[in-house]
Amino acid sequence: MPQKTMRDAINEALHQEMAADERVFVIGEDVAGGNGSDGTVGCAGGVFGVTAGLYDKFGPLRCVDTPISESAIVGAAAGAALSGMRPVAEIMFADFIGVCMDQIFNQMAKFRYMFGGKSRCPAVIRFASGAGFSAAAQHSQSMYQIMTAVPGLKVVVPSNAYDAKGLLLTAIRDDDPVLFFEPKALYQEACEVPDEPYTIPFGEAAMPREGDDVTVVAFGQMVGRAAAAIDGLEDQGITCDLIDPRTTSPLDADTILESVKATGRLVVVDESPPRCGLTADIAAMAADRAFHSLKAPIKQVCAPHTPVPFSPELEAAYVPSVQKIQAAILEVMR
Amino acid sequence: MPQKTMRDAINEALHQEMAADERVFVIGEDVAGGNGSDGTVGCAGGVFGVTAGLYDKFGPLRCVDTPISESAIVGAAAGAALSGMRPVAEIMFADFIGVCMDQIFNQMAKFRYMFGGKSRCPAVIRFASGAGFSAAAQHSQSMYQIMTAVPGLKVVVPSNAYDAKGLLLTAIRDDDPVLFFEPKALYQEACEVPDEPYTIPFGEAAMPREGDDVTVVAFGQMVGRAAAAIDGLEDQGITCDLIDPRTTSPLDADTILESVKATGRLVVVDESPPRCGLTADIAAMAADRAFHSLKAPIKQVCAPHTPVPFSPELEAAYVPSVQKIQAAILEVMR
Amino acid sequence: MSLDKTALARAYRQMKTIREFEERAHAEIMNGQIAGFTHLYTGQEANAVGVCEHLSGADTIISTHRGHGHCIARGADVKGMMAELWGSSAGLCKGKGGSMHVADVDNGILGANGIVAGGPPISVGSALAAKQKGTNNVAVSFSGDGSVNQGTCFEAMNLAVVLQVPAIFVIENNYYSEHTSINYAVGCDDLKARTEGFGFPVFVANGVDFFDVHEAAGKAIEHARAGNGPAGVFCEQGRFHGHFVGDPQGYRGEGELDRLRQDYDCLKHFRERVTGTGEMSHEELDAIDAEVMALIDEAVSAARAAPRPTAADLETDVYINYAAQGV
Amino acid sequence: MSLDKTALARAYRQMKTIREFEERAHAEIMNGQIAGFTHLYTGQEANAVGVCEHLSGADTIISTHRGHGHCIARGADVKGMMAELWGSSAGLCKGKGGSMHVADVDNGILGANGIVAGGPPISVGSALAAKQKGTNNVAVSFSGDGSVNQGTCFEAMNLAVVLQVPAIFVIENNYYSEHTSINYAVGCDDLKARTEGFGFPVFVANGVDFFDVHEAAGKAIEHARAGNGPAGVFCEQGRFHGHFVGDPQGYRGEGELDRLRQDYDCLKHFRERVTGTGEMSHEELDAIDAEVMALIDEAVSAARAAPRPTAADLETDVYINYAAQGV
Ligand SMILES: Cc1ncc(C[n+]2csc(CCOP(=O)(O)OP(=O)(O)O)c2C)c(N)n1
Ligand SMILES: Cc1ncc(C[n+]2csc(CCOP(=O)(O)OP(=O)(O)O)c2C)c(N)n1
Ligand SMILES: [Mg+2]
Ligand SMILES: [Mg+2]
Repeated sequence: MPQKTMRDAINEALHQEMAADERVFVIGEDVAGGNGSDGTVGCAGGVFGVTAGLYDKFGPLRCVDTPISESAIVGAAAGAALSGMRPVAEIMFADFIGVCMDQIFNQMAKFRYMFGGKSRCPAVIRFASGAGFSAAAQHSQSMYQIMTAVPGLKVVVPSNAYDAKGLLLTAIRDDDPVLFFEPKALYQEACEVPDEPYTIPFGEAAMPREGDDVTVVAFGQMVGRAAAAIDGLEDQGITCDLIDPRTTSPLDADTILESVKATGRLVVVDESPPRCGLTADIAAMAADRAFHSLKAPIKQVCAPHTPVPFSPELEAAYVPSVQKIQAAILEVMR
Repeated sequence: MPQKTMRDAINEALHQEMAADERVFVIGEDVAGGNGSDGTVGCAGGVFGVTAGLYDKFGPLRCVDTPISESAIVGAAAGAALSGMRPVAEIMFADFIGVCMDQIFNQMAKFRYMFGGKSRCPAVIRFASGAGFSAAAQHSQSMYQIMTAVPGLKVVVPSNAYDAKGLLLTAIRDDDPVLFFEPKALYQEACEVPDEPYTIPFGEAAMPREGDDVTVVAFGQMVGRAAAAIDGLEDQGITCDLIDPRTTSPLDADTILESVKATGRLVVVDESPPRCGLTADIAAMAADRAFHSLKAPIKQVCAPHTPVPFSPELEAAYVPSVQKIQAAILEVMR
Repeated sequence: MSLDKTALARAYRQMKTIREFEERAHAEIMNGQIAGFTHLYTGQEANAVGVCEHLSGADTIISTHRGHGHCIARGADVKGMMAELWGSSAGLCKGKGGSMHVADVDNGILGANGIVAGGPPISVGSALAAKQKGTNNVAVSFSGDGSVNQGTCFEAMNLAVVLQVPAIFVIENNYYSEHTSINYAVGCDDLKARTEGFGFPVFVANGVDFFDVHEAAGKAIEHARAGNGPAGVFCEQGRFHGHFVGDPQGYRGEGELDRLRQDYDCLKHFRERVTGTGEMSHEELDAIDAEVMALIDEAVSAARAAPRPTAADLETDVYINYAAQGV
Repeated sequence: MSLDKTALARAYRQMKTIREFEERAHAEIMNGQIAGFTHLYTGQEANAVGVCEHLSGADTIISTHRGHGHCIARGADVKGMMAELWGSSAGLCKGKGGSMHVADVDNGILGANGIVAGGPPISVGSALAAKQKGTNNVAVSFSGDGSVNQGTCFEAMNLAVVLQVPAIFVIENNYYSEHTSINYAVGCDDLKARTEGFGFPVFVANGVDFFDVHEAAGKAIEHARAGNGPAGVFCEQGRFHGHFVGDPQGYRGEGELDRLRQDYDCLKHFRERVTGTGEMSHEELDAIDAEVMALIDEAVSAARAAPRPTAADLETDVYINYAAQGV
């Protein structure tokens, strides 16, 4: 099977679904690029190149460049979705959610409920999320933990190129609003990705490692680090289940709880700060629903309660490292 | 001591601190009211009347009406605070945080860190929060759980008039940005409130009930219900610690953990939906740091994963009731 | 644009329906029958109807917190609306939305909206969909004189121009946002010019005069339908009630409310006009009045008797499809 | 406004410092010495300096993602800035902010800002503080041609008019927002008129000409200082680099970049002008150039040698005062 980066896998999914369904279009800042200039229209394909080629293939009505107006972008996606289209909006950095939060959490998330179940808003919003580029406090946040809190949204966090393609196709075909967070540190990471379209259902976790001693749940960028941490402990005779929920909402609670019931130990890893985040969310669930199986305190490995720092050294200290994950696993094994 | 409603207690705190410190001013939509009209300027004092009388007393430069421009309001507060003032902005309903989120979470929350500790932003933002008025999905959310996740912010949720006054005075005098959530269902609730100014430190929980069997942690509007729930179980011989953290950030972890270590049982109550909320946050902390004392699963009593419904019956089913809190306490006692 | 008798009768009926719906809602709120925050449209009926009489099929509107009038004008079921205000499960939104979220998406009503200026960006998306599909539908957003100061409203206007989509921005100046006058909240002296600065024509109408609104809206909608991009409509007309039911209205000048009801009533104006020209008789109008009153009575009786939602309804309608494991 | 020789020399030094700071940063980024996303101001120096030469004391500026020029022009310590780009703990922000968050609040620099149009609302607050305190200080926000389409920018402009505060909105049209031309992203044909529609005067300047910018900015700032409310400055001048370092710039027309560097260089323009009038000699200017180069060299050497932050620095500076129990 061909190796593809996460960037290319997502790009391929967009190409395929836009070809298959003419209701699908992309909209955002520089998703084409070059509009109004003396140069080449379509030159950008998004600042991360994820929408490259869509303008040339599908033209300006389906690869829609916009001014820097995130509320209008999300609103336009919401309105087009209510009117029968299947927009895929790009909000570039997840941190920019702050300038369009209302349209996401008060509007698209709530339409169906407020309207008594009589509407559908099949919009996808894509974001590049997370740390790893020394992009500092306003360009490095993950944000999916905050959006998971919002009823009415589905929230996707792929950890590899294969999942990214399959989950994005599911997202576009889903009739509910979906927020799709792409860990930007993984854009260049490649794995085997089939050429043909395929879907991965929401609410079904992946389990890239299986073991007996500890259940490790990790999200997005942290899945690879957790895997490395687990692999590095093998020669100490410690084996772990590694669970990648893939979608944080809906959440595959069953897989997590089943594993915790088997291992009796839980470590949850995310790159967000600790308060009211996903590590707490999963830990709290287990402390209720798997309580009687627990053999050790539940450990959360996450960022500190600080903004993301700029300096490479500080950023490295900020994002949970393989070592920190291992330390937590060892701690619950004591 | 005189009885005052939470509305009046907050109003009194504003009057007193504006009189004591000329850097303090209020800004927001209709905090005065009547500007530009043929009627009475100062007629409103905020849609909930919390800023009543400030315009008459302090004039237009210190009771500043604005257009409906929440980002500009928060930004103006942030900028004035950076420039030496002590603004208290009002964003009316907490739900409106979506249209000014960036200014709160990317700007004021992060200044100090991004600027290497070389700035201070002593701004307070007040919000009316929570359910209870059949105000439906966009006027009933609590939002403090989401903001607690943001490093750089302090987050206050008073549960009674006395605390509201003391915590607001602390908030205004604090040199960091503070979000102050006023459960609107409690505006008319009265208790004894001294006339003179006083402060209540951040990060120190109150414990309105003390007992042996279960630790109950509850926030804002839920504190009263939790107290009622606890009182109603007394004749079954069950006694509980009831902890009201008062500030969710900073959080008085010690008081909670100490209590859990003593009781071995924890029930956490909030009116927000379950995912990535405060109930999970507290539960997860205990599942780590008080694990070895736990005798029963940790129970979260919260709203369902839905928007807030309009219909009075549905809203009543949405917000945790005394009965639901009691059921959770009884469950952990089984 | 001259209107035939059927059109006149329909327009009048719509305005009268809004009026009586609102006045009855007011009474029932004062009686404690309706919960929540309710913002009444009384006095502004000609705006909604003057615009919506141009719409049909897949044309959409999106409304505001003061949404009853727009929804009725666009054809929402009056009984379903009344039941919604009552919080009944027979309501248009099963009682989950209430006054601020009345909607009927399949019939072109993208909802009232509790967030000031929440609607315009969404409306631009609906207009974009029309352009993408190649229909000649338009998307209308209603905004108040206060909502035009919200950033989302400006963004929507600029985006509509950039994309050249058939979005109609109807700005209803009823002189106040809550308790604050437009004289204060809109900093510039000429809101029409500020709006036109974004790059589309704005047609001004006297909001007390249905015919004037109808004509201005007609021009704006024609402009957009013809593929010339967005357009605006600017109507001036005060509301007869407070911002919400219960507002003490200290911002009103002396006699202001009486004057409004006396001299600026679009229903009176309509009646005078059509009876003056002989296009309709008082009897014909009275007959419509009676039918409307009966409809509203019926709607209220039905809402009172309608089924109530139960806790079982609480967790439905959040998602269309739930993954196996749920949340 | 005629400038004496000291003022001319200072202005030239500031512009040259920005130029060399940026060109050196560019080189060091290409060498892998500086991490993160960096947006260079090269080519636009006359804008920042033309405005900031009017500021002093408690006057404030707030900047953008392309902030180095504004910060230097307002007097930020160049070595501290370079160390900040390097992520050193000796940096102006202890390495916690980096290029996009250079700030020096105590000296009137409310920060570069990574959020497009994050600055204008904050600037209005700073202007409000000036008015409340009764000083005659002004607050300047810089915005790009792209950022003026963000809702927060419009809100800030209207609020400044409503409150009649001394806020100066400097709009720098460098023709692009990222990869998109202003011809596309600003829907209307006349951005100046759209801006003036908000209710304040906008003074237009040729951004290649320091003297023109200085004059326009002077008028705007005078207007605001005199208590007449906000004002705008509109400068046009292209940037010489890509949007960020690494941008392939497919949106450029043929020869566009060469033309910019050739014919639209504000430093060349300044030199020609002041040597032409005889106000300064080439030698004098060359001497400044040499001093600036030395300063930048020194700043780079110092940044290279400066101490690095450690994990111990990670959790400080989040709050000013931490409650006993911490978070
Ligand atoms: C974002 C937001 N801010 C504030 C409010 C509170 N609010 C509701 S209606 C209103 C005034 C709206 O004025 P206008 O747009 O003129 O509409 P009108 O009420 O006059 O119909 C305000 C401030 C809100 N609902 N949403
Ligand atoms: C809210 C927000 N949206 C998008 C971006 C990404 N972004 C950074 S700079 C930029 C273009 C800004 O253009 P302009 O305002 O003209 O400034 P210039 O880069 O030309 O100086 C964009 C879209 C951002 N940082 N913040
Ligand atoms: Mg109004
Ligand atoms: Mg630009």
